[in-house]
Amino acid sequence: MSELLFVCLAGLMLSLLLGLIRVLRGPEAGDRMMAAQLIGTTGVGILLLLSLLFNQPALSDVALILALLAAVAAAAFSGKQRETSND
Amino acid sequence: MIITNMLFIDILLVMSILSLAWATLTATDVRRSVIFFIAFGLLVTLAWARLQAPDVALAEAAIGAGLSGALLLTAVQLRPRGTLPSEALDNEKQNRSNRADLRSSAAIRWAVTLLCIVLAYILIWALLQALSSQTNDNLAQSVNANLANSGVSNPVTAVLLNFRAYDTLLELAVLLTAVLGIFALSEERAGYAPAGAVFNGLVSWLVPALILMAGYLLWVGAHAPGGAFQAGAILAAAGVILRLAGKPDIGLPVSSTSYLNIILVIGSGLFLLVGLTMLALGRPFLGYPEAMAGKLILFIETAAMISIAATLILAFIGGRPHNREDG
Amino acid sequence: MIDILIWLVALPLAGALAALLLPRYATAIVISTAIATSISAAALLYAVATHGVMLYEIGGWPAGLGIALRADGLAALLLTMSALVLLASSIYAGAYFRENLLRSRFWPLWLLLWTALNALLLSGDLFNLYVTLELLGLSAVALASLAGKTAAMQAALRYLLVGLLGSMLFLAGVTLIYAGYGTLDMATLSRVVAAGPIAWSALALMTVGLLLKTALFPLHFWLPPAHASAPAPVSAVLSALVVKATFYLVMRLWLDIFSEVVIPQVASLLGILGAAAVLWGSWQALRAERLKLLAAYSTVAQLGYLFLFFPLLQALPAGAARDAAMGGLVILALSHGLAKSGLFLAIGIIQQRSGHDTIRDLDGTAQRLPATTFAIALSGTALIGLPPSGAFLGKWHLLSAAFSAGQWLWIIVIMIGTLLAAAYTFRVLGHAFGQQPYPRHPVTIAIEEWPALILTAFATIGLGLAGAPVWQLLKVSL
Amino acid sequence: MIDVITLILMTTGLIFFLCGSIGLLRLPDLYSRLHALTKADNLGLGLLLTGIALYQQDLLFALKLVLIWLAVLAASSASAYLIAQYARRQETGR
Amino acid sequence: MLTAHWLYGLSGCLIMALGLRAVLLNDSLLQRIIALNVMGTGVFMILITIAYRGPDATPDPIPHALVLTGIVVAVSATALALTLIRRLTEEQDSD
Repeated sequence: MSELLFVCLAGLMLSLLLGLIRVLRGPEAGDRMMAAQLIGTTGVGILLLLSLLFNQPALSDVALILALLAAVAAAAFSGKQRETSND
Repeated sequence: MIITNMLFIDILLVMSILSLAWATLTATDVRRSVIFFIAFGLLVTLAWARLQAPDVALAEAAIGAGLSGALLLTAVQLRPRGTLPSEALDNEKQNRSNRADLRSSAAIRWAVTLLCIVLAYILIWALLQALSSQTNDNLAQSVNANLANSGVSNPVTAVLLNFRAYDTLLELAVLLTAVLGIFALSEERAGYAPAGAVFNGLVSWLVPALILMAGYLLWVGAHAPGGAFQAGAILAAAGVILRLAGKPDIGLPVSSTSYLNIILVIGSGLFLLVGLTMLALGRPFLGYPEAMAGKLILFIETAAMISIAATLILAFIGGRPHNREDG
Repeated sequence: MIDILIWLVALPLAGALAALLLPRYATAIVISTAIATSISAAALLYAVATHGVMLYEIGGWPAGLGIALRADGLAALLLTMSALVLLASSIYAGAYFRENLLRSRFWPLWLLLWTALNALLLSGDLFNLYVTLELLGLSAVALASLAGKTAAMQAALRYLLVGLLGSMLFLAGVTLIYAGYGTLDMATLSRVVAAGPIAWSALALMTVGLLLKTALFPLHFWLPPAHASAPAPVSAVLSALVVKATFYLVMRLWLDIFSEVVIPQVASLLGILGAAAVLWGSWQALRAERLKLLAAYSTVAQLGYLFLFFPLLQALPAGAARDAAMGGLVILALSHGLAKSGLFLAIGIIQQRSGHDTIRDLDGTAQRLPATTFAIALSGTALIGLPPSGAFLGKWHLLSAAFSAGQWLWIIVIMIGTLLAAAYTFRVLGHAFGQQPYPRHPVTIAIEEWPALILTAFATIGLGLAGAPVWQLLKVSL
Repeated sequence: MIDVITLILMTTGLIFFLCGSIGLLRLPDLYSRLHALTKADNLGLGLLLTGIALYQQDLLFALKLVLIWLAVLAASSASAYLIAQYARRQETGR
Repeated sequence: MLTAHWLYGLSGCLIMALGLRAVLLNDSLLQRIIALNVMGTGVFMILITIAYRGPDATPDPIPHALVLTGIVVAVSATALALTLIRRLTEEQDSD
């Protein structure tokens, strides 16, 4: 059964690699950011599989954190600052 | 079987990490470099998880995905795209030769490259030597042998808050120094425009969830991966999100400098106080009595978490908060 | 008694926190902390002299598992010198920062810097040293940028980058040590370290990192702008203590922990770089148009002298001659620390009174600020190395070590460096005593003039007399 | 039986993931990529997590997985929206 | 010595060296800060690698603790550096 986990892990790594190509190629900053987002989602899956494989429950906490914080980078990326700070 | 399978995954992971590192370092556009760096952080988190370092993976996920990404992204947003704060800034008289020109000259580039090859070579040379010799496990064993007396059962927490607690105390002082330096330099950056409905909807449940998560990590740190740093970074991420959503209230008493200072100082202050109390009780500095160690560590960690979170939020804000009551 | 080691770190840290929490009483808190820490430093010096090396295992954990603080004669001497400089500069800074707001920002960072210095000098653990290096670097950068001018911030940023790069290289070395020897405790390491790739690579990485922070030629490029644009008390501490702290670590590594591993040719390389620093730094100091820049370049040169000792100590066999050279090195370092901090404080006064520090326009300073001019003269005595200053003793032993090791090259360098130092000192004094009518109102010595005077007096007279005790203390070593 | 279901769930999830990534590479413009990616990935992750839950058969762990999935769902839709908004702002030059 | 030691140890060394090159050669201050962080990650990777003892053995906790400390220190330094850069940029703009 652990073979299945390995196959999934390898598949997710491949998916991550494809996402990586988009991160590197762009062309727009938005494309890169979105692909980075994909890496995060794939990373969540990979972490959960690793957590089963190594019998390391804490890795699911890492996955949870990645999931919770997934939007922060996108928000910071697209956030617009006010013109002045005193309004 | 397991080994060969893992090898395949290891190779893919390492190659992705290296290619992202290369891309981060050679990108011609700073914003691109920052996005690469964020992706790099994600992959490195996976590497830490794979190398059985869940504590570090937690911290990297919390700080990398939440804080340093946001910090760097807002730093590039300073100016219109393309232009970047460059070395053109420093053109003082002693440096008559233009440093940017200096750097782009082929000879210098080759010399630096050569230097870096030498660095890589000596690192690898020594590391291979070290790894191929008998692993020296004395210290890890002595951590394990003393773990029962440390008050916690997670060895990393035991090292951070008991065996090497002094490092952690000084590290809190480093955080404090950084935030005081930031305060001395600047007032806070301009805030963000209020978020739209979609982001607001996310924020309304994400922030409580992050606070719960921080509490969980703080508590679980005694016996499983987690602890004050991870929890503090998560709390800080909650503050960052509130800030990004354009909320006026980011969970810090920004209207009162003295309350703010108390929050910044509480981590290192209580840590130091506990250490000195031990001294007054005739024990060594930071030498907790065995029966109390667990409680004291949780106490110190709670205070440290608050200071760490406040420091990181203020670092993101980028300076002393305005007194909001004055307008 | 042994608790004194921990108090030396805890007191300034507690003071920093208190000064932050109670800004209204910050000045009083800082001055009393400064006095208490200085008394502790003196007590440490006394304790080391009477009881020998002191060891404190934090948390009661054995060194290795836990972190140990250690103090020997060298550490105690440097710590006491730091305390003296910092105490004097604290008193000075109270008058220097007139604006309350600026002062309340300054004090906590100031004490954090002191914490870092003491923690660094006492630390017995390699990774702990990395943390103290970062604490020292960040607090120094924050203080250096406090003036808020563009030039100061530019210099501070470069200072920060260099400092971070230096600590990163240091950390890489520490990592290799842990990989190879499984320990971070310096005393344990010095027992088990053996010549080979691990030790050499680690030593090389840590040394380069530290040299970057110590600003040894040609890695000195960041120092003059950073030291010249910081507020005067900060410049004093940066030039006198902060670079000296990293130099102390180089000494520890080369002459103590790794002394069996060091390759003599590389020690000669350090000497050659030191010689280049002496010549280049002195020449630039002579050419400098501003007093602060002169003082900063003179620091580059003076650090060079300290590195001249490395090949000599390497060549001399253990014995009286080597001990004497070692004593010369330490006394030269102490003397420079006191003299240079005094010089920067004095320059600060001139800058505040006349609004500039351009050397050409110093005419009449001697009449208006006689005490400060006298302090500059005293400081110059120590920088040149005239008797009875401590630097004279130091240079004397440097010369005799060079004679007995038969390394003639250094003697020429020392001669030229001394002549150049004399030239730049007299250039300043010449302008300061330039023709200018005497002021009508009577000249008094202001409170902020005393610290510089006391520091430079210590450098010239105090250390000149302290030769024998210094040698005695240095025998107490790890 | 459960093994078979797990197998099917995980592999289907994996296929969705790969489809999403291929879509990310092949689709012509940012908006269609955003669309494809968020749909495929969230579905893929959902299936994968269900498979993992069945594999582990631990209620608390399964709850955590649900939480993770919900978080990813919310975050990815929000960030897709934010990125699209940003891209539109860039295009309109604001 | 495990295969993972080879792979990750060498990558750590390479990342550190590449980072150093970028710190020294890059023109943009911000990118040099990022490069310093990348360099730090390289060192951390070496530390985590030497802590690794194989899939079934407990790793050495000390390097993990050191890396945690290192990460927090790196973030503090980065934050200070970014504030300095921002202030300088503002000054440059107002000129």
